[in-house]
Amino acid sequence: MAQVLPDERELRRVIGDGDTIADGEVEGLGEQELVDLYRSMVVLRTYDERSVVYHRQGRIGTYAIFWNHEAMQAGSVYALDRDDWVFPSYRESAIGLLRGMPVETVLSWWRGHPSGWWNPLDYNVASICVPIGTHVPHAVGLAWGKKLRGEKTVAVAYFGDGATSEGAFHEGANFAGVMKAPAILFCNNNQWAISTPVSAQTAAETLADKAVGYGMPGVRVDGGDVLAVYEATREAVERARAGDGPTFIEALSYRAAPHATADDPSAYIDMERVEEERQNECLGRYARYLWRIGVLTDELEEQIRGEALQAMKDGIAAAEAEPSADPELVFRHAYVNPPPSLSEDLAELKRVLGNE
Amino acid sequence: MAQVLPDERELRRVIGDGDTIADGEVEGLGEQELVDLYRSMVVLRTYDERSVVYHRQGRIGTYAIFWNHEAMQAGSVYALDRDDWVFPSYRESAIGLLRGMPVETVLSWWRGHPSGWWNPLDYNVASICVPIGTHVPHAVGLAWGKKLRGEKTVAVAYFGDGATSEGAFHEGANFAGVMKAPAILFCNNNQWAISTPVSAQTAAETLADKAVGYGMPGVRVDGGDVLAVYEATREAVERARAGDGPTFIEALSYRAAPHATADDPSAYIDMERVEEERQNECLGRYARYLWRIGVLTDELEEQIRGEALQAMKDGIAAAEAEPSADPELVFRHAYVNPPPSLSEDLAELKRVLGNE
Amino acid sequence: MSEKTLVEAINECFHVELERDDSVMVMGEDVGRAGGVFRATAGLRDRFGPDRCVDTPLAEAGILGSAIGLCMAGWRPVCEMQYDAFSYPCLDQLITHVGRYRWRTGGAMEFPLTIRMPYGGGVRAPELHDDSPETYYVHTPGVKVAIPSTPADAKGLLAAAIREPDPVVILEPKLHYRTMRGEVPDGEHVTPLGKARVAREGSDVTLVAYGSMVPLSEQAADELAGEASVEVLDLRSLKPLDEDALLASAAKTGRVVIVQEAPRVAGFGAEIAAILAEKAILDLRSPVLRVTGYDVPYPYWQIEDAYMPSVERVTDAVRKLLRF
Amino acid sequence: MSEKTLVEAINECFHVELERDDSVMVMGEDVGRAGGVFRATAGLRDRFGPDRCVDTPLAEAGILGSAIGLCMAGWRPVCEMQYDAFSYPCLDQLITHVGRYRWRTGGAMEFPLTIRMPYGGGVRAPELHDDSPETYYVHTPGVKVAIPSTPADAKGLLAAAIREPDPVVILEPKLHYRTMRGEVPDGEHVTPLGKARVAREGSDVTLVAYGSMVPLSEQAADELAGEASVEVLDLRSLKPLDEDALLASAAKTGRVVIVQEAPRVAGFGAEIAAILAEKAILDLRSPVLRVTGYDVPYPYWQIEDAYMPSVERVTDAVRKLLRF
Ligand SMILES: Cc1ncc(C[n+]2csc(CCOP(=O)(O)OP(=O)(O)O)c2C)c(N)n1
Ligand SMILES: Cc1ncc(C[n+]2csc(CCOP(=O)(O)OP(=O)(O)O)c2C)c(N)n1
Ligand SMILES: [Mg+2]
Ligand SMILES: [Mg+2]
Repeated sequence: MAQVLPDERELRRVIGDGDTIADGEVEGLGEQELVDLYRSMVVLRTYDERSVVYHRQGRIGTYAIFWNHEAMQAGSVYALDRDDWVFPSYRESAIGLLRGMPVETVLSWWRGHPSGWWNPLDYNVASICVPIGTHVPHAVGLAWGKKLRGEKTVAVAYFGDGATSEGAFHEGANFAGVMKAPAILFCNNNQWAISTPVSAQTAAETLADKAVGYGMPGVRVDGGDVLAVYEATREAVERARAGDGPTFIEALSYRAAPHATADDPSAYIDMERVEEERQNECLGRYARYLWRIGVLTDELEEQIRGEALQAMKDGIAAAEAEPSADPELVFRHAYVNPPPSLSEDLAELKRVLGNE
Repeated sequence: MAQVLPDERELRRVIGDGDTIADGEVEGLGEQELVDLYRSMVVLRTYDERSVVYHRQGRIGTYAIFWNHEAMQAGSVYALDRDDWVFPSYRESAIGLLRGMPVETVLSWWRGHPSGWWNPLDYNVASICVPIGTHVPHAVGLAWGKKLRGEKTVAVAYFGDGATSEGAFHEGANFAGVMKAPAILFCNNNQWAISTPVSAQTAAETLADKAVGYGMPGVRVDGGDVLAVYEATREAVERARAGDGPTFIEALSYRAAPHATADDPSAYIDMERVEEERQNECLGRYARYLWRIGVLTDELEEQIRGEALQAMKDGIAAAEAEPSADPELVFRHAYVNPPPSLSEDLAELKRVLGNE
Repeated sequence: MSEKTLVEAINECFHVELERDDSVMVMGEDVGRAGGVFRATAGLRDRFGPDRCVDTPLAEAGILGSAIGLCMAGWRPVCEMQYDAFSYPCLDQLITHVGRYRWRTGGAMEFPLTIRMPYGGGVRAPELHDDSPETYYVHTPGVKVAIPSTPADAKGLLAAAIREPDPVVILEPKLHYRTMRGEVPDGEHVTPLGKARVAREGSDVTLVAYGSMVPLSEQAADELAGEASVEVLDLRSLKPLDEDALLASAAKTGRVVIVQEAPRVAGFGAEIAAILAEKAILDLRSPVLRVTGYDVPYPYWQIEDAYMPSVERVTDAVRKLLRF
Repeated sequence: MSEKTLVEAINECFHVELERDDSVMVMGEDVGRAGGVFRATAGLRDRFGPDRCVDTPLAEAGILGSAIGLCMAGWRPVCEMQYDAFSYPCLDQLITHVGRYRWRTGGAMEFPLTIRMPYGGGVRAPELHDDSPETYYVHTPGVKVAIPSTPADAKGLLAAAIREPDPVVILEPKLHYRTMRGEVPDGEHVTPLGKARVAREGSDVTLVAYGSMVPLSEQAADELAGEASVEVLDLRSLKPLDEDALLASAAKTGRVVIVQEAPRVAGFGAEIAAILAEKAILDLRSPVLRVTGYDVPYPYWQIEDAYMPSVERVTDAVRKLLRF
């Protein structure tokens, strides 16, 4: 009888603790690649921290913080080819930055400005998915459709621990298994769905256990270890490209910040635990690793951080310089061929607003 | 690390084949109980076979045949207390007969007559669920709700292999795990969802594997072996009543008849395989077992079959003797307090029909 | 031209469109091996292979959700929902994604998907095989809706939907799948969305209908022959709606009865009445009446006739208007 | 009486009703530990325990589906959907079961469940936090719908829903959760379903509205002071609907503008217009107009004001009627 357990129930780790746990390494990642990965994480971290500030300053709207999720996002995207597709949730709102999307695009999204809507084909990054879990079947359909066309594209859907409770997740995962879709179901298990702990979300021992029911491998990885995330994703990509179908990756992490700017977690989370997690956050862990293996220097660190910060400054300036959106856009883009009533409505609105 | 595999991936069996596989027995089942079980199966088999005839005679409408599913239904219900709840799908339409529901009620349901609608509280048998998988959360909710009230009631939801693909199944199963609901998810895996084989339904190796993802035991049982079904269900009931939560039971069987009277399976099923399965159908298997252990006699067999047949004759006569339904019933029962517009509609219809 | 049943016309449309455009694919429960429970997709799997006529798992949200991804990969999926009431699990994907994804990309991507399903009652079926869910679809932004009433339109509207760059929902009157026969153009045949059809000309009263309510309305018109000259307007497409045809007919007759199988409250017929109340108030010589299903679950079939709009109820409504 | 915000009134209602009837329970995402993302359920978990104020898994169909089972076990569950657009996954359970189960038992069982959710736009939120989905609910047989526009009604209608033996959906105008304050009766307070409220008396034109469109309509009425005497009718309950109040107001003014935030096509406002076109045609001195959202996804928030019915659009419609 074949093994149906998730591939690994223990968490994969590469990065040590500088003390009792030894550092590992990932084959194929040279110094250049290690620095690239670091840069990706800094870009994301900088985006996130600045966004919280911009929100406080009233320059962007409600914002879903992804502090301490950078390793999961950067590590996994780094394992993809440029042709591979990324399906983000709101928690991965800035993941497009890793594909060359301008900072102002993402900021504009959070500013409720139409220039925040991008063409997914430009980056192979799907639109941000707000309703939980509902994009899992999209990613699976894309992967399946590409496979039907004989292309080698892989699609990754990102979602949280809470998302695994939704029917849409289930239906998408099951389709992926049946269609042997080259898809990766990447679960950011940050252990909270707003105020609901993962223990109230499912009775499964691990989220990776769910993979068994879809006939796909389930992998568990330390979501704070960017190298482990990279490696696990790369293996999943290889499997997918070899025609061996989908993989479920559970990246275990901890939400060490509020759910979003509007949220006050002190009502439901033990803030001491949060503080502990903050001490062990993923960027610092990776930086210390790079220091230990002699890849990072003060100079390099400063340069990378400086560039990221500058990009944010330019980005917010560009976003704020966007001309205010044309209200007529309300009527655009819903249809290729709009029903006549919609044109009438537009004409009527223009008349009322005296713009006609 | 705890074992997360379904309890058993091999099929449980009790009944032998009279040849190389030895007969087993189930503790606690004496001769009387064994005959009771046999009677239950005969009642169901007779109901089913007569219904197909009645359908051909135009006396009932489209009918979902459950030939060769009797062991799963009778075996599992026999493991329940009268207070426990049963949530049937259309495939278990006659399961209420095992709880004293009159034959004519079930026949009336298939005749599209309002006297086929019953009060679930009379039998602790929920209404027949037509939309696939959607009753799983109902059963779970009932079990959870009874538990909250301090009652010891168990609820069983019956559904097919196809149902495991639906989001509603998933959400219900996950709730069951989280709430530790005293529920049993009983999957009749007859290996077909109309024309779709289970291999096109899921990539999971077994359906019981799905239990892992909900943190509940998954059990596999030979669905053609009424004693194995009884035993597995009884264990699940004991677990539930002990406060240990839900169980997923996969009963493996084969749909050895068309999906429903309107269906022609020869278009998609290998009819030789069906013939093989028909040779090994569940009632015959149990009867041969009872003969081997000396419980069944020609006389008893004839008596039980005769009674079941008579009940059907009386049932169809009673169903056909029902006065034709009052069209006013269209307006009844949707609301406790109907909106005024509905009373207007009724008055209007009566006026048009000249009944006022 | 050849005579076909409504469901044969649909099947022929599939054969033509899958042959014509190899990005068209069909997916749903039992559409492949079995050729659909009504045989609407018969022969497609054998002819075009199991990748272009796909038996999916039993999961309507999964079907529609993955169809969105298929569109992104360049396919034009046609999703079958096995019955009207079994389409409800896909509503979430429809409302939150199908109708919004193009908009969300700033108009950069197209989602040329079609959802089709048998709809409506009168077929002596168990519960939940009889719904008329068009209102849920029409009310959803970004989604178009068409409902044929003849075999020719069943073929033509489906072809239009498949070729349309916007998502389209097609409801097919299952009551007439096999009982209605009609002349159907051979080969490629497209009935444009947004054009109503005057099924019968008349000058005293207009019956506005779609789908299976069209032949019923024609029967009512027959019944009223001698009493009143009844026009029957077959909307064919609910969105885009042919308002011109609606208003022209109302202007001509001044009396309108809307016939709709779905429950009345907030059903699509209300939209028709509302358009008339806004744009035809001076043309109307009498109230606008609706003959509809009721605000109750579709009933057990022994009494379903009491629920369904009937010739009697329609003629009664027309006579009311004539007497007004 | 004490002054409360709209969401405080809801919270108070919960405290009163859970105290009053120990079969009432609250369930949903984040309703317990966090007290709801808008704090509508604050304090309930501490006071009544985690079994009567339940943080559920993130699964709307699971919430509503298990609530059906809870009803069968004797509970009166109040299900929160966290936002309007996140209620769509529960539509299947709503349409196929919540609205039909009692009927299916021949009237033997009751399903006294309440579904409540914040609805509507204007709050500068990301996509899908702004929908007005009432039409999907009102069109569904077996389900009642109420939408409060004041803190007092928010408390009273929720209490009515909780006590009602039929399933009720309550949409709460989230725009006014914290910005609208009003006098709210202390202790038990029930606003009966099916009774509209004349929010403002007038004689020239009637504005028919509900939820957040009521204060907007009142503003429009202010704006028109001197020009026209405007009546504002707050429907409060969409099903059962207070037709008498609607027809009485239409008879008095002869001019009606319906104000609805949801997309116009086949929205609930059409039902109001259709009722008028049927039953008030001789009273109407002018067309019935609808000022509504559009047939497009609710827009990104920087331009949401162009989508939302505005005082300008309402006054423009009123002036059109006055000129007619
Ligand atoms: C279908 C749906 N229901 C509810 C919500 C409201 N909501 C937004 S985030 C969230 C929690 C999500 O938790 P999880 O899946 O763990 O992702 P995380 O936010 O932790 O990354 C909820 C309930 C939603 N967006 N979509
Ligand atoms: C939600 C839903 N989708 C589709 C259908 C149509 N349908 C009826 S039976 C069936 C197959 C069910 O297969 P399975 O779950 O294996 O149960 P079985 O009939 O084999 O007992 C389908 C697709 C339905 N009843 N409900
Ligand atoms: Mg989470
Ligand atoms: Mg089956």
